[in-house]
Amino acid sequence: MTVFTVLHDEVNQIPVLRVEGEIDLHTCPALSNAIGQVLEKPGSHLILNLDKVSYIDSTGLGVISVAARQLADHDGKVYAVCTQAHIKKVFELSGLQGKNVVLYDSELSISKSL
Amino acid sequence: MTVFTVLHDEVNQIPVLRVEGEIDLHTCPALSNAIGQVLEKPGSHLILNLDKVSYIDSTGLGVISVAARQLADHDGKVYAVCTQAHIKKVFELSGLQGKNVVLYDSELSISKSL
Amino acid sequence: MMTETAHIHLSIPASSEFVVVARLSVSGIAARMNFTVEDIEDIKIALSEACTNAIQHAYDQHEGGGKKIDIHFILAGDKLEIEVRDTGVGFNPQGVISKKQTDASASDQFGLGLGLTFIKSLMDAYDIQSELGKGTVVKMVKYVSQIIPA
Amino acid sequence: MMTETAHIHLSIPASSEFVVVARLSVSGIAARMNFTVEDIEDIKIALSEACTNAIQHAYDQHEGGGKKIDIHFILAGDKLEIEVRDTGVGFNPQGVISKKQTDASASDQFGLGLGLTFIKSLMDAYDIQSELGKGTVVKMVKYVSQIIPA
Ligand SMILES: Nc1ncnc2c1ncn2[C@@H]1O[C@H](COP(=O)(O)OP(=O)(O)O)[C@@H](O)[C@H]1O
Ligand SMILES: Nc1ncnc2c1ncn2[C@@H]1O[C@H](COP(=O)(O)OP(=O)(O)O)[C@@H](O)[C@H]1O
Repeated sequence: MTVFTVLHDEVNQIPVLRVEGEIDLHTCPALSNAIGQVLEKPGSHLILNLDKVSYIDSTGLGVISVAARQLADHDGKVYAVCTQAHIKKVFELSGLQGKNVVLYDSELSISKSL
Repeated sequence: MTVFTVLHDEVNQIPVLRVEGEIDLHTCPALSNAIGQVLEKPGSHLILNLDKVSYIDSTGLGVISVAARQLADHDGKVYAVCTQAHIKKVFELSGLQGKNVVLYDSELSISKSL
Repeated sequence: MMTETAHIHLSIPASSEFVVVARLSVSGIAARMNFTVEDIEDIKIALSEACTNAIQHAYDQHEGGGKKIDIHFILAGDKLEIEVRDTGVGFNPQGVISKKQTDASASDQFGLGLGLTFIKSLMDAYDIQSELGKGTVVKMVKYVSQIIPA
Repeated sequence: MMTETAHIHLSIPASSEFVVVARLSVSGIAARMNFTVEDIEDIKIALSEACTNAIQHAYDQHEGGGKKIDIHFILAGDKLEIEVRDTGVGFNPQGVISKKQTDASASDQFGLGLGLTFIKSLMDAYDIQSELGKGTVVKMVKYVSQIIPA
């Protein structure tokens, strides 16, 4: 069990949150807070690097979906970085993917696509 | 939880067993068997690489102690490789270390010392 | 390896900090049953969802301590059965879908109404018994996949 | 974070394959209590030793199924208390040391007589209550270390 951390950065003026640990009912308030702080500043997109997230369930997707809805008001999207199959699977099952949440394999591939 | 494996090799004519996983009551019979097979062949020492062992308790030390006693009959010793503090600590607590069980930081440092 | 049925019981307080304990326990159990890494992840999520529901929905949050979640694991050959029991408010499982469709966006709690959906998709079978005022039992079953030789 | 006392209960069959489940559970519990990584390893070993003893010594191996180990975790602030209960043969804890000195080499079971020694060295306190024919309760306590500012 690793400690849960969210680090805030910025790449090409897009805010980046790098999350590490397990996202569940207990840790998602911290994720939600971190996202809330970032979204206070005007801006259109959010990069959520989940590459070091070892676990996520519906509670984490709930938080991400709320963020995506907020961003959608300004035509923004959540760009989520995740390469691990079991994390991707949860996004696929949720139906969240596609709409306002787009999955990428790396932060670099996001920069290239923008 | 990783699967428990014991791989058999030989370095400078000394048999080497590389162990991976957790050594507890459930897995120590497999370790004991592997050691038994190696000790069937005459020879004086045994290298036990425990660098990828994430857990060991008294059951594992029991197996190693039995091996050390068998080897002692032919002036042989168990050379155990372990760098992880929590594994070393168990050896220290057991009092096994020193006598016929010697701890090393790497297989290379054993080769150099012989 | 496991021929007889084995029974493991875990009881945790209905509090978010202990969902991880359920998850760790079941990962050990499932690994011992030789579930694949992927199946183990599925089972961890399904069990967490059931615990999360018990914590968020079953127990009135203002009523203080003493609320617990009882988890029973029944290991029968290649079948893992998990029962998650709470003694909370209970609900009508049949009513959930329609209710969700109307007020999904109004929720300020974490969760998309995805919890039960995840349990359903990730496990091989599931069943909910719930009684208003008495509590809820979520049963779920997963079978160790047969490895098909290439 | 944890002000009230929390109680977690785990019951496993007295069989070697489930010791890992106890270990995983306690690692989650101890991590939540903010024990250091080193302390968590100590606790895992101590709990495993108590379970191993119940499996190897408490229950006559020829008597078949139904034997279980009950583990109670009591989380009280910075204090973790673990109780490991079996309903096996029981023993005289005072007699162990002298007995061990005479027949230690005769044992063909895994173990050096180190189990109880490890529990004693790795935990902050421990106590054994045992009754012949009734069973054994091993209690052990570990405190979260106070971090001394540099
Ligand atoms: N253990 C439970 N006790 C009471 N109500 C429950 C329980 N589990 C689920 N429910 C009800 O079913 C609904 C759907 O649950 P779920 O699919 O997990 O989505 P969510 O938790 O996001 O609302 C919940 O909103 C709740 O009304
Ligand atoms: N739960 C138990 N039930 C019955 N006897 C026990 C139990 N725990 C310990 N003992 C007795 O105490 C002795 C010492 O235990 P321990 O220090 O763990 O060493 P070992 O398990 O290697 O013998 C055991 O050999 C056994 O006789």
